[in-house]
Amino acid sequence: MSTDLDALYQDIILDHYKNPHHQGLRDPFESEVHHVNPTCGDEVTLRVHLADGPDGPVVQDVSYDAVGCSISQASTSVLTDLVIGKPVAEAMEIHQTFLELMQGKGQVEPDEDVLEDGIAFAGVAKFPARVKCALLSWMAWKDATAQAQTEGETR
Amino acid sequence: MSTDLDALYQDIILDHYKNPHHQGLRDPFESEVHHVNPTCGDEVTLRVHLADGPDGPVVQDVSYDAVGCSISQASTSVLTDLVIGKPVAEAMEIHQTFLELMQGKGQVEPDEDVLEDGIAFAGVAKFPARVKCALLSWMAWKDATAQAQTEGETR
Amino acid sequence: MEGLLPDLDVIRKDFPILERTLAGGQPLVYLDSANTSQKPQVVIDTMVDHLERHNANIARAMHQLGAESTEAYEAARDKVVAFLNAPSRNEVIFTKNATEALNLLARTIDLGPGDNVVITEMEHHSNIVSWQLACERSGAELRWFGLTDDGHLDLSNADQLVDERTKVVAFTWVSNMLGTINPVTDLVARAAAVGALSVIDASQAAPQLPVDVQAVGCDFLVFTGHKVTGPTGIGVLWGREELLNQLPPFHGGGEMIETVTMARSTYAKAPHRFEAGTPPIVEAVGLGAAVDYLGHIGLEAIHAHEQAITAYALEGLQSVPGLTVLGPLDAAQRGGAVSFELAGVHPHDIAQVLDSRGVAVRAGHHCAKPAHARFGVQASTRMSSYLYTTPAEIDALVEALHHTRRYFKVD
Amino acid sequence: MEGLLPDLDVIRKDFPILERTLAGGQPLVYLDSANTSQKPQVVIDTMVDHLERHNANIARAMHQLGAESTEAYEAARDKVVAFLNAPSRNEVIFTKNATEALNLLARTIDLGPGDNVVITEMEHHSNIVSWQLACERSGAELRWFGLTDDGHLDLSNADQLVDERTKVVAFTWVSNMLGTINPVTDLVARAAAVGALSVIDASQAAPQLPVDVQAVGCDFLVFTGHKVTGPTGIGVLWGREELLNQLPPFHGGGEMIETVTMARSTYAKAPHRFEAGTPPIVEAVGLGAAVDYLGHIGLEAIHAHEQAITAYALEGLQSVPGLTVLGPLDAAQRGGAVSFELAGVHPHDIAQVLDSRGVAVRAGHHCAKPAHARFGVQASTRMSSYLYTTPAEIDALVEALHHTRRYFKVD
Ligand SMILES: Cc1ncc(COP(=O)(O)O)c(C=O)c1O
Ligand SMILES: Cc1ncc(COP(=O)(O)O)c(C=O)c1O
Repeated sequence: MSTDLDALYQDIILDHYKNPHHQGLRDPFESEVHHVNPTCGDEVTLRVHLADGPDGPVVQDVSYDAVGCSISQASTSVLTDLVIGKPVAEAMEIHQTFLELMQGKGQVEPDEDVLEDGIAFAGVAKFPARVKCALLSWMAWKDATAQAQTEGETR
Repeated sequence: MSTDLDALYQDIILDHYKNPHHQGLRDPFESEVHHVNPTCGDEVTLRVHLADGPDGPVVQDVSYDAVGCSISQASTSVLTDLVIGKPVAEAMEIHQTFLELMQGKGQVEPDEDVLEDGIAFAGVAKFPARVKCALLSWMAWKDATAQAQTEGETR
Repeated sequence: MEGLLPDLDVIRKDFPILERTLAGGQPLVYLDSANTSQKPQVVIDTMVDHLERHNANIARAMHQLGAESTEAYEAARDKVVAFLNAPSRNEVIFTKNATEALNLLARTIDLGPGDNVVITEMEHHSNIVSWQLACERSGAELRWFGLTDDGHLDLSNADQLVDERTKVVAFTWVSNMLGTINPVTDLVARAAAVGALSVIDASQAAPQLPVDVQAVGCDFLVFTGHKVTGPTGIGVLWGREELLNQLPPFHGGGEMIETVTMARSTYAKAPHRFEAGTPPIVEAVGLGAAVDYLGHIGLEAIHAHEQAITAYALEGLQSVPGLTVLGPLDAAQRGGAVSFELAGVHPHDIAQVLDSRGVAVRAGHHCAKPAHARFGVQASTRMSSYLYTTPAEIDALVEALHHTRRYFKVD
Repeated sequence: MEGLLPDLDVIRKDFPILERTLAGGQPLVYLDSANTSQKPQVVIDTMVDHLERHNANIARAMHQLGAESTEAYEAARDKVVAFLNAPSRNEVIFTKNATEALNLLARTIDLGPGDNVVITEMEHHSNIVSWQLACERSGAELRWFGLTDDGHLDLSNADQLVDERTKVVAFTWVSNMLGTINPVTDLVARAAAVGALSVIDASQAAPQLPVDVQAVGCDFLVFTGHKVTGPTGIGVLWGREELLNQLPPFHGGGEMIETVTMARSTYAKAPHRFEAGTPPIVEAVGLGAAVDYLGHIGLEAIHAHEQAITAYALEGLQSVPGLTVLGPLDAAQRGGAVSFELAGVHPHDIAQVLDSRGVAVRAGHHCAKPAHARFGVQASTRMSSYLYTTPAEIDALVEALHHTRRYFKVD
């Protein structure tokens, strides 16, 4: 059993959990969302700040305030590492890659070039009950980014 | 099986079914009720006419219009035979005796002195689904009589 | 006989109850499947396996049993999604039965004075009283399609009935009393043309016809588990996802929420929005096994079987003097429930004599009082077949009806 | 250990799932019974026998199978009547679960602007959201008893909360999160004093305490089948007969009617008035076997067992550094569900590590978000015992919690 458990709780995850990156809510931001995992009560408030880049909008900042388990906390931290500074289009592709990994029931080989520390979540995909934890902030980020972009368009 | 069936459909019952006594709705009457068996749709409209007797009210007439199976039709016919002309108090006792027979699951020995043709219903008590059929008009009669009596009192 | 299921003997072996004998050693001739169907061993075994090995509450539980139970429950949803050819798994909601599914809609679709709801005179009480109560609460008007003498919907005044103030058109696909198969796509189109929601009661259709919600194009459709060889305690509401998410919540409780404070709550999206409390878990799992079982045999094949048996039954019944069939006389236009009258014998008495010979039919109004009233009938006798019914059972019924006439000396 | 059920080994043999092993060959240590209880063989066998030999629809069917099925269903009602010591069999209504029973009341009890409904901060979402929705629909005000720091109801402002405009006082007998046993007779008396209806949620009480509705004197009481060793898909609403018959119908459909025409319908009396459609038949039959099973062991004996195990668990849990129990610390004042926090480890992560050792507990808000919020807690871990729980299982839990701390390097 412990092997399985160790597959879930990889050191990378526990490190992010103990020392989350980019934590806290910061200004400026174009959109803020609040997402909840109804089953367990985990919550995240997440802000997105976009900026104009040469090839379209860029993720300038993602800031957050979150309560939840090690998986959801670590996943939020990894998310910010992966998307901050990237063009929105590229960040959305990373999002898609992470989503596919999580929904792959442990059958998908993670791509370290794209997901970096995110590959540590490969083990989570084998625990259906925890997939929601890992995806909470990723879904919040997608939602917030979409809002920030419509915001941008209507301006 | 036929023995059981014959216990249910005794000749007395089939005779009353083919030639029901006291059928039709008549004047005068103090109360009229309409009872339904919700499961099967059998219906009875029943009128009660009471008169004053030396020892309290007497059942002067019971008239009815009914649709239903052989058991419910025959039971209505037998009811009228048994209660018309009797003091209400005595008729209520007959009602009680019939009720006990019906609810006795076939274990109650019917009293011919009290129930006359009604003893033919002893076999019905073994068919739980049919007990409701046999009791439909008896319940209607009790209800109507109670109404006729309060009617009498408030006059 | 053409159309019968090829492996009828093998299929019958799947249903343990068909081996039962009744009082007096009579074998069971079960012709009451429109009331409730019998259950194949695989449905029973699947439920037992769940209870003995995987039982746990779902969604909320983090442990292995919880994961197994959740997976079994959600897999059952996927099986129903496939059974209905639904475009999304979020559109299948597990209810207690068809009645609850219809009442859910009648309680949550917004109605007001001036609006109207159109039903038909051949509905089951569940698709009548639910809307009567909704109209009483809201002040909306209840309207209905009448019936023709041969047991079809009378569509002659359809354009007056379904008008621009119509909010809902709710109708049965197959009548549980007359057997009539209704022109559902036509009715759906009429509803859509005026912007009304279409609600199909597929309680009698789902057991015996291929049901494809995308092909039919309706907005909502319900059916009930116990008539498709599944257990009691489970039914299905299917609805278009965007419509479901526009409806207000039905019951408040566990699993239908997003967040709860004492002052106010927010709600999950469909399907969870409408599955408050601990759902019928083992029942959903049983239903999943049931629709798999039907799918394995094939709904087209079951339909052909039902039509062959119904044609044979219509023929046999009409050989009984004084017997009148209610509803269409052409098996191709109807489902496998045949209600009839027998001159001189009340349906209760017919059913009783039949029962003494092991033949189980239904007698009464079959929860369709208005349809009976339309034909001036207080009660009727109904035989209904299913995928396990044999021509020999129809013969037994017909013979028992002849016997009934003799028993009551009708000639 | 004093109070344990004498034949615990024999009782455990009644529950087939307790012999299961989980991933890695770990034996199951099931400590999630407040979520759902496991099922004894006799309940499963009774259901199988019904499905394999007696399955038919009830009430409406005239044939032998129909009579057998009806008898089994109504006998189950009688068993529940005895279980609750109800004065009349007309007072027991079968629902889908406790949630439906509470929503039935919230939908049918007449409320209006100016009226108020009083609940408590420790309710399960089913007894909160149902009344929130009722108040939103009707314009009535929702009020609630707060909680003291040690997890009891704060009754200090009871006279202001429950006033002459109070229509309903609804509260749980035993909290599913804090374990608190509430002073139900006192609360019932407060409701009665102002002419309000009392509604008791006995979902957590019925499994482990003798429930006597006449002794408690309440107006309505609900519980759910799957927590009293019965199946899912079945719950119970008990109410005083005269009150039930004053309530308007809930769902419209088969079996709840007296007569139906297209224009209007009249309704049956309780219990049928509230049992529209084909009820959960085999589920009721299973529940009947379950309450018989509990009655056979004896609710007093089960209660003593739960208290002994809970006392032992409270002691063991408090030996774990950094562990804080939520709710009363005295086992005599509480039921067998113990929620706790462990400093430095999130409940999900605790449950996950426990699960890897076969120990099944619940992690989250247990459908009691407001009670968690009251104690400033996002989520907690809950262990809950039942009549089959052994002290050795509590030892396994405590040892697994020590292991969890080591695994997450909390020191
Ligand atoms: C106190 C309490 N009330 C109500 C419920 C709801 O029961 P169900 O989900 O079976 O409707 C539960 C269990 O989840 C409970 O613990
Ligand atoms: C056409 C039709 N609609 C609805 C129902 C109601 O189904 P249930 O009683 O399972 O809710 C039935 C069966 O009784 C039916 O035949």
